[in-house]
Amino acid sequence: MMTLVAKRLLQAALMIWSIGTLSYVLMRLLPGDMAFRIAAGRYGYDNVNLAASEAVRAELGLDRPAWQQYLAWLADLVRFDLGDSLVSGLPVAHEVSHLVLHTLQLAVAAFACAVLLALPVGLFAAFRAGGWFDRCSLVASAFLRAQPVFVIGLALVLLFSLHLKLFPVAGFNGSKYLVLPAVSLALVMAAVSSRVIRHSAVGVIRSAFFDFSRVKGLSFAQSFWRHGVRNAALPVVAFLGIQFAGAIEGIVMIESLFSWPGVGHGLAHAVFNRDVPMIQAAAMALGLIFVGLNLLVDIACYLIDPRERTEP
Amino acid sequence: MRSACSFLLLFLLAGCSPNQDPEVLTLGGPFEFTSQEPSRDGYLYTRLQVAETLLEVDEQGRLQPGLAERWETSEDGLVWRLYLRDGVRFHDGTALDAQVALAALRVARSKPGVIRAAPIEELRSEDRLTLAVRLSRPYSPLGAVLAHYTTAMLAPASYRADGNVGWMQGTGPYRLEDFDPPHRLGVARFEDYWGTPARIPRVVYLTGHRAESRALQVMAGQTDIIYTLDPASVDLLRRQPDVQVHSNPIPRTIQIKLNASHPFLAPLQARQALSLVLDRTAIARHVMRVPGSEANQLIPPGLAAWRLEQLPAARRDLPRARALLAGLGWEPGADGVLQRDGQRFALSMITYADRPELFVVATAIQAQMREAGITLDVSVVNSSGIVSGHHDGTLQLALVARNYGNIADPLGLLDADYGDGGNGDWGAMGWHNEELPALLRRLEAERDPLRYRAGAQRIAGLLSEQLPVIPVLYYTQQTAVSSRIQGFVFDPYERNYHLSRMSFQP
Amino acid sequence: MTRRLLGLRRGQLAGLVLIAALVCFALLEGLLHGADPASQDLANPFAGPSLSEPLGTDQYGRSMLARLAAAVRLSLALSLLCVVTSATIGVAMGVVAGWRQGLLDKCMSLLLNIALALPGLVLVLLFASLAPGSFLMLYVGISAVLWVEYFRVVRAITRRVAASPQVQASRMLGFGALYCVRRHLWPAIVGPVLTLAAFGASASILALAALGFIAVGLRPPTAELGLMMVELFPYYNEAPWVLAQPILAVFLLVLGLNLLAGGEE
Amino acid sequence: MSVLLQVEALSVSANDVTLLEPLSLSLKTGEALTILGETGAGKSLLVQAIMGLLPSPLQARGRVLLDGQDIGRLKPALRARLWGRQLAMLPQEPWHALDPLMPAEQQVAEVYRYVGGLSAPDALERSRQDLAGVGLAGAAERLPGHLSGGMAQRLAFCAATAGGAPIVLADEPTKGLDASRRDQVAALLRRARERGAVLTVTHNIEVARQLGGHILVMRDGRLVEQGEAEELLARPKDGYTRALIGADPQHWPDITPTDGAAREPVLTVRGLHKSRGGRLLFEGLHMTVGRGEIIGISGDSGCGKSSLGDILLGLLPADGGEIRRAPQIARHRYLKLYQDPPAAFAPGIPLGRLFDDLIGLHRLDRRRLAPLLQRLRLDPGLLQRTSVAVSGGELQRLAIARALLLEPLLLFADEPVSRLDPITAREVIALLVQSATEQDCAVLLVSHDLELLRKTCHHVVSLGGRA
Repeated sequence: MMTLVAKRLLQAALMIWSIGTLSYVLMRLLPGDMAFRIAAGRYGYDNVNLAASEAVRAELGLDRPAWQQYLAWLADLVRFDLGDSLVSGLPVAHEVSHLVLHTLQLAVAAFACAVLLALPVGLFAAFRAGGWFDRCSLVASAFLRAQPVFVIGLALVLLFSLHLKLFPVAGFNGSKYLVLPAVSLALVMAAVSSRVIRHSAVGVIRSAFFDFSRVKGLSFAQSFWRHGVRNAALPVVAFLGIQFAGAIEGIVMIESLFSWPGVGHGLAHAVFNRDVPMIQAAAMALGLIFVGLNLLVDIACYLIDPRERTEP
Repeated sequence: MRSACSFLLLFLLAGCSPNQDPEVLTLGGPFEFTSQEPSRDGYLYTRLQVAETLLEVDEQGRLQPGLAERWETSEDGLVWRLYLRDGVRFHDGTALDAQVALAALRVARSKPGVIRAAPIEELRSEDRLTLAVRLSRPYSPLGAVLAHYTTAMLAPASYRADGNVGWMQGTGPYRLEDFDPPHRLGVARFEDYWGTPARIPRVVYLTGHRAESRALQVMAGQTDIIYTLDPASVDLLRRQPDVQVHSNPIPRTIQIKLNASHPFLAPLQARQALSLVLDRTAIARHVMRVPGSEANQLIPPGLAAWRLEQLPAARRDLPRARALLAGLGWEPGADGVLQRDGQRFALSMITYADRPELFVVATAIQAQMREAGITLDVSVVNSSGIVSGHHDGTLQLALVARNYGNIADPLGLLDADYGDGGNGDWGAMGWHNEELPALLRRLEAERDPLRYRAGAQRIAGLLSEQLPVIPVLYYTQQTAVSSRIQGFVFDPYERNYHLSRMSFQP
Repeated sequence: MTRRLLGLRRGQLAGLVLIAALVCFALLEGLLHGADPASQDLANPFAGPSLSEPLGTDQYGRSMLARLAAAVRLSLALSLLCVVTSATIGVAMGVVAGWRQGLLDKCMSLLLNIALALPGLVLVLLFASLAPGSFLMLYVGISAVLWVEYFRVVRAITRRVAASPQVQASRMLGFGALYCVRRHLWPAIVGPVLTLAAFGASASILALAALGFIAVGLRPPTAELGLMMVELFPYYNEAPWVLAQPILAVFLLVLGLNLLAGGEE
Repeated sequence: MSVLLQVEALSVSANDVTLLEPLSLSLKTGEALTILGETGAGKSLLVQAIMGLLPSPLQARGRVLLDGQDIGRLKPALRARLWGRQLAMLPQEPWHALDPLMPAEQQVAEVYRYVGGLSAPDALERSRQDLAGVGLAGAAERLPGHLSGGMAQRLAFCAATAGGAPIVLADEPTKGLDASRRDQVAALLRRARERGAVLTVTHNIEVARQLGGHILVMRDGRLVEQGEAEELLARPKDGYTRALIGADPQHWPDITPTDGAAREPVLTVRGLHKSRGGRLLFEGLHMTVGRGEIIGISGDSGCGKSSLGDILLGLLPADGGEIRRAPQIARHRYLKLYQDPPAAFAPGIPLGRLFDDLIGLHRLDRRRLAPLLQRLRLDPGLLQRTSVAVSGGELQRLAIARALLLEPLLLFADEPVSRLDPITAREVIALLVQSATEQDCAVLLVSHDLELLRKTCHHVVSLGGRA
């Protein structure tokens, strides 16, 4: 158990270091003078002059050699000092922590929605493997998977916001605003995971131990409940780790489409605005969320699978 | 499957509440806000009528009483006296008096903002409600400065110890209720407002980054008013039965900032040729979808003193443009691109993301320039990229939108754009002209309207002859308003949304 | 499922036909039609389909046929480049890491761990922000995401094959490492790698469109499918058929590649 | 004695191809019925048809009467009600048939609980008693993955019979088990016979002998011969039955090659020891292998037979001791035969090309191949095929041919016939021993079957402390 946590912590540290390094490179690659850009972020671009940028240069030590600056940059990272946004001039750590909450809210809603959608669809398809429902769900899944996430989001907006006027188009002002982004994400997640659930469940139902359980005298329901669920859950939960990558990619799109004030949107916006400290912080936040989710998956697998625990 | 269906149904029903709350007016716009600092995001708070300024500006750009009910200037123009309205209360109950106003102005002076450019020598209170501003030299734009959002009046309790705003306590008909940066701001009616109280109890402002989503928001009835529509959405919204689109010209111009010291652009003929290549009519009609917004000079209509009325409309004239360029030695090469001494007429044009239409216009300009044999590489940068490009000299062309009504008097802005030997961050670059800065300096002290006008005309003439910046289009602010809103007014200076005058259709 | 052509299942065959048709469309347009996808005719926006413009025109009066074909060419070219690059790197590293194990394997796995800590699109976004609007950076970014899968899969297969009796037997019979790679390893990895390649191609097409959609991908006036969707979306009411074209193109490309990849996993 | 189960003219076919020809049998209380035959004889189909577990394209015809009721006509749901209660089935591969995530005792207890209707604590109690009864008391809380094959089979037996069914069907219950564990399972089946009746499917003569009762010999879906166990095993009438009985190592003639002159050693081992996973596999091992000598290595599964081979061949480091080979002999003249023949060949590549590769690599004389194949009774046409398209026996002989091409000094044969049917196994072992001896190649023959080693080897080394 502790090794799982330690492994993921190491991964998170590596990820932060690599993003930090990349951002440092990014900062130096941007056209123009770094001191000037930071001054523009702090005082607004109407109020930038040579004096202001020289003050920034002296304060931040931008005249030191590159490697010293790099080390200082990393040292700031360790202290979670991610710098000030080049656009708003505010500390990005504060801004991102605000965004993270919204992203988690959206992610949890989407995930719950996806589970509620994928689980019954996947299981029903598995129980009637090869039947019409199975085939329909396959086609639906293939259809959904062949779309970029935002097309699904747009379609939902057109249908539910513009024609039925049930849900708001975009923005964030209450739970109603959560529905369409969460459902769009959930549809994409469910498109894949319902098939994974189906395959995993079919695999279990066709397994020798499931047959043997029936032969022992247990009913299908008893067998599925006692032997099917746990065994089928393992690959599904393990797959969640992969699914989360897709989900976070989806979050970037969906947040952007629905103007949802989350990290993904913040990242896309920051990339668009060339706001390097913000890019760095948002990417790290997404990376940390991702690593955190993977840790949860690891722990879930660990709890589901007693073999992991008894192995030396 | 059945459970999935019922779940979906549940979800749908949960969302089935009416989209439009009868108590709340929802606004949408592209502006992101990050603070309550007047120096940074003050425009939003004056627009939402949380904060007010000492003076106001009417639609013609004339100064009007604000929190100061009248004002006067001494004979020599060096002392301004402002007489505050009595009985004005801040949202926290504090009364507005000269001391409080003074304190607010001092804080404003300590931060970046237009007030810093004013040659203020001393601020003092003469009695409870009288405020005096002493200048080192006459400065006519001071009135406009005192109407600018950065000098909005806030109660002393608004400021934290470090002088930054903690929670804004203004004097407006709405008080700040929710502050959820950068996307959501809620204000509620202030019952003790000194003027006519607002009718709609609450207003929510939502930031919407995607222009197309903003348009959809108003169509879906989610939002009541959407500011700054993208051109593509305008036609769509015009066809909606329960939405009205208001098109209001605003004193803002889309212009091409250029580096006049660049070898390709240094000769006046080259700049004239570029201007002649532009098909402003087509862009106005098909891209911006506002016919008649072609710009033949920089200062937009509405600022009458600065307009050259005799100037003919700008028309595309490709043959003349080619002839001018040929005169400079540019000849079309094999691929149609002009060449001179082995150099291709290739330039980069940057623009920035804050205004969605800029990029669209840039795309059209790119295609039009290509027809004349000029290739443009268009890229989008952060808006600070324009300024930094100006300073480090890398900028070649930039498509920018310039607000000449920022402080109601364009003088300050022109000074920022052309005051530095003819150059400025957002204005001319690499252009050398000493006459224009001198004229500007003179006008700042000018109090005679006729002479002021003559100077303004001379400046407009200079800009139009020398073309240090090429005007493209005048802005028209497109606002979509839901039909349930009554009493919508638009302020061309975008200082105030006049929400307190609006009401819902019964 | 039993009938096969070229060793492909029915679904894969359908995917192949779809992709082949799109490639033909994209290439033939370049040869036969050949209009400039960036040339505007502002007086002629959203012209309906005609003989000269079978797919109509967009908001700037640009030829949709030319733009669509250019966009499909771009998507296909990018995905092909990304897949070839990432597969080459991923397979080579996977084989080396899986075969030699030890320190080299540890170092590569470290790299893998870093790459795995970031969702792919975030990595691509980071690269895209290095040089906005640059095709090269998108290519590097997407390849940097895709190699991971090849590496993981190939490394796992290589470890399995390297430890298998068949390789042990060949080594004992005196065969060298190269022979083992050729006879034992390559046949084992070529199938999974091709499947990954098809998925990778569809992933890169989606990524390209996604970046276009959030306006950090290629810049206009490049005809790119995601960008076209964003640009045309405001006109969804005015010219739905024009908006439908890039959406359909992405759909067919991705569907074709997913089908070609075959199977569901 | 009442008839518990009556099968009348039961046949199984797939798409009009008959896989099991009509067969009738009856099972009375206290009776054991054993169906003997090799892979593909249709034995498992018979068991599946009785249970109602045939996979979808297969169809059964005929009648299966249980207490006079034709259960073949029951709806699947009703038929499933008989499982565990009337009919119990022992799985072929117990490891796969046990839930990998559930502790052993739970897998038995759930039957008492859900089939027997006991409360959870009572069910667990009964389950523990059962497990203790088969010597699994110490393993009650272990997961199946931590059980040996024999333990897993005993656990499966407890689970299968906990429902109280009088009839137990066992499908190859001793597959992959070594002699001692095989006998334990046979004992369990004899116990089940006392409570009802047992129908066992096996290819192992010894199991059939131990179970006694009635024997049916089947081949290619047909009944070849039947009779009482003692009579039939002692005096088989049909040639196939005779071959089958003769394939049991007990009945093999001694085929150990006659001893020649004094042999020069090809491999000398002194004081070898090795442990794995904290467990000592062997220590102080001394062994000298001379040219052309056949040495048997016996021991139960997991005793380190394969590890020994890998150490001797230099594929695995030893923990200590000394291994000396004949001087100046190429590395590739010490070779290995694998337990699972297909695992030793590159799949998907024609065998002929693999042989060509080998001949090319060592610049061998191509003309030696044909006589070698002939010696091993292999059709040269097999070389056109890939390894998956060749039977296990043929492939193992091809593996022998591949090894012998290199004129090896030592061949380590790791359970070379344990995956093969008995008749084939006998043939392969005989050919291996003969052809190796002809080339003066020493063979280290690993097997769990001591009888087999006694019949083939000059002497036998036992690992794991048992002889």
